[in-house]
Amino acid sequence: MNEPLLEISGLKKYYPKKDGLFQGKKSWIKAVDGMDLTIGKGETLGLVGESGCGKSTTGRMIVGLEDPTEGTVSFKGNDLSRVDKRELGKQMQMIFQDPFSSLNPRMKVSDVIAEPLRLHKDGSRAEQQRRVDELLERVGLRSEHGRRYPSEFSGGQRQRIGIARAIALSPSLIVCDEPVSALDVSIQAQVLNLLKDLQKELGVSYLFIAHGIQAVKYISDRIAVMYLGKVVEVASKDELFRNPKHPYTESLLSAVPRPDPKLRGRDRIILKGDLPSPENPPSGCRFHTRCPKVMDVCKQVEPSLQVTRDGTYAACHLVSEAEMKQPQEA
Amino acid sequence: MFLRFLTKRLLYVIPMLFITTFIVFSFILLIPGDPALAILGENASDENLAQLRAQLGLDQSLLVQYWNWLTSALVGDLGESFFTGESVQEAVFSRMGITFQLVTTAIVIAFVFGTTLAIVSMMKPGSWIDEFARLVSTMGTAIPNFLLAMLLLAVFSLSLGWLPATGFISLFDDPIGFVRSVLLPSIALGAVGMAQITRHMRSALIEVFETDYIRTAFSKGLSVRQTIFHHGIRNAILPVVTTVGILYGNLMGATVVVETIFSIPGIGQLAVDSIMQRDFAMLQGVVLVMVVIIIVINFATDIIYSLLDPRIKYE
Amino acid sequence: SNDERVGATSEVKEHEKVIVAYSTDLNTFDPVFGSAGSDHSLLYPLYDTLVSFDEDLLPQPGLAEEWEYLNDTTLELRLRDGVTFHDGSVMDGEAVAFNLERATSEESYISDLNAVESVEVVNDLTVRLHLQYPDSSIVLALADRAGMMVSQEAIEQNPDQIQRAGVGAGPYELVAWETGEKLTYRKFDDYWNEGEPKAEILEIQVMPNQMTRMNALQTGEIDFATSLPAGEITSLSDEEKFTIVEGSAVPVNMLYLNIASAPLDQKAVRLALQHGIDRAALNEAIHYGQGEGAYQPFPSSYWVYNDELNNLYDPDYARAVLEEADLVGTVVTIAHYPEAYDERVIDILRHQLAEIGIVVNGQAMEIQAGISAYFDEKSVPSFMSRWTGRPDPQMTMTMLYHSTSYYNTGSYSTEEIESLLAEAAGTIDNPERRAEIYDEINRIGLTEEAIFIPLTFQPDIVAMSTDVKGYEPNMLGKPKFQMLYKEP
Amino acid sequence: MTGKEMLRRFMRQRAAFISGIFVVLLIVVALFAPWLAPYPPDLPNYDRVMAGPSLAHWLGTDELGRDVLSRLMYGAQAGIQAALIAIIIPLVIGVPLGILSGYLGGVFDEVFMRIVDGILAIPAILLALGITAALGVNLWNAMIAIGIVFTPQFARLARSQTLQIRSEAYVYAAKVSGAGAFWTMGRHIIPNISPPIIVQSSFNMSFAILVEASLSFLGLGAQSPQISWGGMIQQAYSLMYMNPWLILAPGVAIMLTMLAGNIMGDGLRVALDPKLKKV
Amino acid sequence: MSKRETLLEINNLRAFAEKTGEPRSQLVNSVNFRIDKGEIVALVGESGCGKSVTALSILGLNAASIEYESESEIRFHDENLLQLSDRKLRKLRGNDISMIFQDPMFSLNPLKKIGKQMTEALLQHKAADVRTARQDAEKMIERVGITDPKRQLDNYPYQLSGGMRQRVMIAMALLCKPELLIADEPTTALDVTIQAQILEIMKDLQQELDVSILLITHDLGVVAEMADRVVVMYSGQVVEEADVYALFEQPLHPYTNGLLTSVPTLEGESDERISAIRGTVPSPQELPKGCNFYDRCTRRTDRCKKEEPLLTNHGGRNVACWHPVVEGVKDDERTAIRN
Ligand SMILES: Nc1ncnc2c1ncn2[C@@H]1O[C@H](COP(=O)(O)OP(=O)(O)OP(=O)(O)O)[C@@H](O)[C@H]1O
Ligand SMILES: Nc1ncnc2c1ncn2[C@@H]1O[C@H](COP(=O)(O)OP(=O)(O)OP(=O)(O)O)[C@@H](O)[C@H]1O
Ligand SMILES: [Mg+2]
Ligand SMILES: [Mg+2]
Repeated sequence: MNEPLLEISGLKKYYPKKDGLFQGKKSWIKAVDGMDLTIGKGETLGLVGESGCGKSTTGRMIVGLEDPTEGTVSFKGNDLSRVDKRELGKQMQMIFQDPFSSLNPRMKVSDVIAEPLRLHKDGSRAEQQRRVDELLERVGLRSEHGRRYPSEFSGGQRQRIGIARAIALSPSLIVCDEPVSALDVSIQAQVLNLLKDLQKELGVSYLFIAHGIQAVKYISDRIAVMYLGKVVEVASKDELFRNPKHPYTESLLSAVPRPDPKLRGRDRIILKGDLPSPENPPSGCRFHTRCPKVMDVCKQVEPSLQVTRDGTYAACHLVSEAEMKQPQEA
Repeated sequence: MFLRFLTKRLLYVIPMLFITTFIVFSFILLIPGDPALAILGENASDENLAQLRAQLGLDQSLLVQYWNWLTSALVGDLGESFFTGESVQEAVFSRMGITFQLVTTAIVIAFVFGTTLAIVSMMKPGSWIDEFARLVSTMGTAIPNFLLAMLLLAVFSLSLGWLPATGFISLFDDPIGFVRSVLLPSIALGAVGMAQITRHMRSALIEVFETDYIRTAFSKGLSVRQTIFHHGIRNAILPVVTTVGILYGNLMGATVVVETIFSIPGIGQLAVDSIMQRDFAMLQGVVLVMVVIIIVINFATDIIYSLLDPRIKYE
Repeated sequence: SNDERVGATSEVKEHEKVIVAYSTDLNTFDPVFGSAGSDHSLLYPLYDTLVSFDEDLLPQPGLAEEWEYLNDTTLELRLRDGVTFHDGSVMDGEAVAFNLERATSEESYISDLNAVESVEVVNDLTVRLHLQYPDSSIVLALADRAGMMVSQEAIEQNPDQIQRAGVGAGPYELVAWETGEKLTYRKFDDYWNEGEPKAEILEIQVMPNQMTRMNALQTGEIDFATSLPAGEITSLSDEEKFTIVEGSAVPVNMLYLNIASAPLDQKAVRLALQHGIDRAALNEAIHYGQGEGAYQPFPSSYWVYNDELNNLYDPDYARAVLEEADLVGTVVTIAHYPEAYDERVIDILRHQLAEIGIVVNGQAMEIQAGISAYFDEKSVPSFMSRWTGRPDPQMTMTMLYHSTSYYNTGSYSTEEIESLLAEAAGTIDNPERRAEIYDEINRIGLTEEAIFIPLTFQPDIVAMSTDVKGYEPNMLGKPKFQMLYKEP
Repeated sequence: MTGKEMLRRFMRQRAAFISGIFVVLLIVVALFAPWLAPYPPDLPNYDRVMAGPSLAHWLGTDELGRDVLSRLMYGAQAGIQAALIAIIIPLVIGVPLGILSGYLGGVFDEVFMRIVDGILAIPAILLALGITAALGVNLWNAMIAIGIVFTPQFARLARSQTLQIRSEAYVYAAKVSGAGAFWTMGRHIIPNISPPIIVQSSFNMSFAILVEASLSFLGLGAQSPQISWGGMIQQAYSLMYMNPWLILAPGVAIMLTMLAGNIMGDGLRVALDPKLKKV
Repeated sequence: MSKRETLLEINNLRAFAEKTGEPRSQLVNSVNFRIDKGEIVALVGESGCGKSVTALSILGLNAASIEYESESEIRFHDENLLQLSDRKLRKLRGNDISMIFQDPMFSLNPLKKIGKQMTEALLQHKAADVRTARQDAEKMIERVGITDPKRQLDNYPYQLSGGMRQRVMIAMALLCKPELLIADEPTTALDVTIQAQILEIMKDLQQELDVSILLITHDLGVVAEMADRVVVMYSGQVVEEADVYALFEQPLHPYTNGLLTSVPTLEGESDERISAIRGTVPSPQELPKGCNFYDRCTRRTDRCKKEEPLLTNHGGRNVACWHPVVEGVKDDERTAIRN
């Protein structure tokens, strides 16, 4: 990995549970509960995990839509809590999951795309218009599409518009929050290819959030696996798929249905039970309630994220036993 | 759990009562016309006026007046009418009793007919009754209650002589007389409500019928009727409960007109009279009691809602 | 409690109960407080007055069987024997003196007895009123609030109680007062006048809206309705179920003028108003001819009516006066009540006065707002309202013309008028002379000064179901419901 | 969605379209009443009092012999102007406050909503009655009163809509690009909360006419020489025995207008709702 | 493969919706396939291609605005379900054929206890009394892996997680031991780990109860894990039908082929570009004259533009294409399956 662009350390986000006037103690939804991550320049970091484990919250904190309860996000070495939020837009952008609610239905497509340019007074009106046309073409639409309204486009096209908006200011990081989950398979591939092409061209980094593991694998360089507000494993994608260290990663991969009937008989790990609530996560290792390899220690002691011999990180007592090596990355 | 929910809701009501009564108090002072002068008439000399104003507490500042009113109101004393000297709480409560019976009857009529109409129209889409339900729900909101009141009065009292044209008999004194006296005014009052309820119930039913759980019910082999009764009504009635809560407030206001036409000595008439007469003590009491009733009704709808919908937990 | 007593009244047979619909409620049963002219009809059943009056508003014996002026300033009353109040206490000289002193006290709202200096109890049945100055209206003033006798015992026990439940010596006792709704009276068994009243129960329902009164009568919910709308009533007159009685009474619809304020400080404008309004046409349009146009504050059947003052309408003159003063186009703002009737009048006035060059600007105000604005704040120059009338014409004349009167908002009068008023006050025993003096005052006050603008006398229309008997209209326009009864 | 598109969707609903035409006609009649009305509306004619419909007077004459049709036309003028006032006040006062309250949240929102709830607990007609009494009796004041009464309703609607729009992804997108409160409110929130507010306005305009009629009926609305339908009903009611038909013309006018307003509101709701049309 | 008894046969199903003032939209246009006894048939295709309309038409649950062409036929036990009276259909629903829906969040009535909802079908069809019905329900939800069934039956849906609700739905659908279970995207809304649980349960129960399943999905992974046979739909039409092994081995229709290649695999080299299908699905209001896939197809010719390819037998499999990925059968040898 080359030099880090974004570094997250000890990031937490607790949401207060909406509650009455005189509750003895306030309860919290621990959406994100101590995250450490880095994203390198021009790199794509995939972030996977089950629904509600805090992926979107992490993404929102990175782009400044949400203030962390604790911890820091630093971008190019600057602590974001000290940076002017307005300026951040030039550096970081976001692509959203729902292609329907992410475009203002009452704005023309060209206005949607030009919005970041206008906000930052980037160029004259005419220059902005030219840039919009360019962007439209870049994402595979035609410049006359700019005169239409979002409702006239299909989901895939809308997602392209969202992408055009995100790259308008040539940011160095784009947080993609499940950009293809709502799309049909055939369209997913188009969008993924587009994202990949853009990265090659612009050198932009992605934080690619998804729960569809195939797509993550396709687009990412490294992948972080989250469980209940915490990262349990970070590894390069090849390593992750070849040799998952954390039992959760292992079961996650094994649960993915494979489009090949010949693989039917393979051994699969089927997890029992549901994801516990982020309101009161289990003690010790959060995964211990569902872990097929659970040990006594898991119920009491929370494992920390440790680097393993092959350079990947995992938070599991089994790994610590095997590796006995301290993490270097914060 | 439930107790805490109750106390929480009640605590929410308190600031609202303060605000509302204070708003009313401030408004009242904006109303031109001096009650002291109105009472004294030609006998108004400066000394008399000053004396009467002091007696009525009108010579003090708004805040002091409000404070005085509030402290007595808190111990259940709403003062006395400027004009007749009768106790405000007695007057207001007896009038409220009448209006409450009237409005409740109107609501019951509106609710029973409105929901029935909606349900029947849902069971037989496209039938004449469905068309009728549609007609009712659009026409009903368009006919002003006083016009309807005049029409009903002209037909059923004056021409046919079936029902009395004026007055009110309490349910507790004479149930049959009550029905006779309350029928026309409550229909005049409730027509809008019936239209609204039909409309809301109908669209709620339609909406509910598009949900997966209704499809699930059908897929189990339930008939339309069974589906409506076992799955549709309870879900569709939830928004209607809210409508009923709002209706109570609206109808309470509408009595202002309908009571005048039918000469029913209810709170609406009292409200108009006390505004016209500048009987501020009475007006304040009237508004307070109306607001309290409306808040209590809203409170009750909340509770009914939470009883109907298990998802609302009292937390 | 009230409820029990109300309950008891329901056992009374149908024909022993008379139900009346009346337009307003009262504020208090204490006659010395309260000021509304509409209260009397609700007070009469409870309180007999010292003096009564006949249908022509001439004094008749009441609780005082006879009276006599011992001199210009001493009036002696001889009381009826054997009269008791509802609470059993005796109605005697002491009681009369107590009541009259109370009526003239500081706190009392009554001003009719201002002339009274002291009250002397000669014996149980004789009382003397000593006056500061002669006042020809005193006798009939005793037919008004001032003459309503309240039980001294009751007042002394609890003066506040009287406000809500009066105790008098009248034919009826109060059973219940449901404010704004109805008043229930029951026959007083020890009433001095044997055989009266004839009905057991008198119930007066408050129905402010004239249409409601019509409706209730039509459906038989009430037996008797007052102040019904002219015109509308014709639709009931065909039916045999109803008796309709039309009378004329002293209350007069008029424009009060604040002569101290512009533009009414211009005599030309006032005269133009006075002569520019065709009362006959007005009466025709709003009363369908059933009332009477007013060019003076007295209706034609009243004993002080002046035959000569019967038509001031002269549009040419009105216009000429305005033109001469260069006031054509003057805007006159008239406050009025926000009621259909009043608006109709204003509409007609607007048209009539437009002809002569006056622009009418109607300004609707609810009753209390209008009274405040005109009489107290004096923020509107003119007010269309009704003079409710008084038993004695002297009271009316003084209140409308005297510069110190509350009703003369601009405090404007002439010396001549005021000296004539004083002379009339002193003319105790000569009604013809009094009438002449009033003629003169009206001539000056209306045709030369235009101190106020009388408009119309509304017809006093009541209707009752045919089995109701005993109704006698009076010119005061305040019916005495105690005389009503039903034939079994 | 373009304006043209909305118009097309509106016109496709037949009832709404007819209602729309009715309202437009009403506005035309109101605007051109001085030219269209066959008689001056307040010209009395004592020779033709309460006459039935005839060629000269299509809808007959009233108790002072005035032409009912002409009065109806002028009444439309008052009705439309007045309904506008009753809507403009909440649009100018209530909506911005509601948007701010929803957007800013926090203490301001709490306090503001408590006040709004407090006012909403007072029955609308009663409040209007009180305000009219305070301002003085005439049509404009009645309408201002109605406008004030509507204000908290609109504030509440604007607030709840703002809360909804505030958490739409496109607002987040703008925020990510550095949009401030002004930008967000101006470009995203206001355009998107407008449709429900337009719909509500349509309903409230017809409701305003009803409230005005109620106030006039109680004597607190239009006063001569102002002509309003409510005022005409008030006059006609006092002549119900002599000529019950006088109530009919203004009564039917009010009913039709309210009906049109309501149906139009429904039509607008369908036409302006982007959710009802995907792709 | 032994020939099994046919349970359900859909012949030439054509459904359309018409709204006044709007062009008629052809939602489903020539759908043909069958389901054998004890078989899992997967119906795949992109969103909006008509999978749900097809499925709902089996039970007559489509919206009233949707109509069928007269020649359409759904045969079940020698009866055309499309012609069946409402009463007879009701007897079938939940008893012989039951259905579960995509979103377990919304498929259960939020205001009714689980137990009540579960026993409804039993009480409706099996003349059971409430107690035995409840016992049956308890047994069944225990079978789908819910612990403490007694308590769960007294819970409201909101008290259950998504996975639990879908289990309840499955238990509910199987309670009357139907012959056919229609599962419309039963796992799409669930997380992978939960999806794996649910699919496993479905498979176990299917074997145990010998029920046929029509499994609707757009996830080819799920198809490969579950199905015996696959029916591929595109824009209202069945474009290919084949045994699951054969289909994944060698898809014949260019669309099926595109679908398979546009999913990045977990095996294999990860840096290769995925080959996406270009363009988008045509809208049901403006279908082209010839092949619906024409615009997006890499193998298209003029013929495809003019003539609509029908579903034809192609070496033992059915495909609707003029130029299948594997050629070798001459045109005249094709036999039209149905038209
Ligand atoms: N604004 C909020 N207020 C309260 N709780 C929130 C808020 N946003 C998220 N949460 C909670 O925080 C937890 C994590 O949410 P988040 O959206 O980050 O999950 P996610 O991993 O993105 O899930 P998904 O895959 O469903 O998008 C969830 O339990 C969610 O309910
Ligand atoms: N009641 C209806 N009226 C009109 N069109 C409808 C109706 N129901 C569905 N459609 C349309 O029919 C087409 C097929 O819908 P269907 O629900 O069968 O798709 P699907 O394949 O199940 O898609 P998904 O994967 O999104 O569930 C879609 O274009 C849809 O918009
Ligand atoms: Mg998320
Ligand atoms: Mg579907």
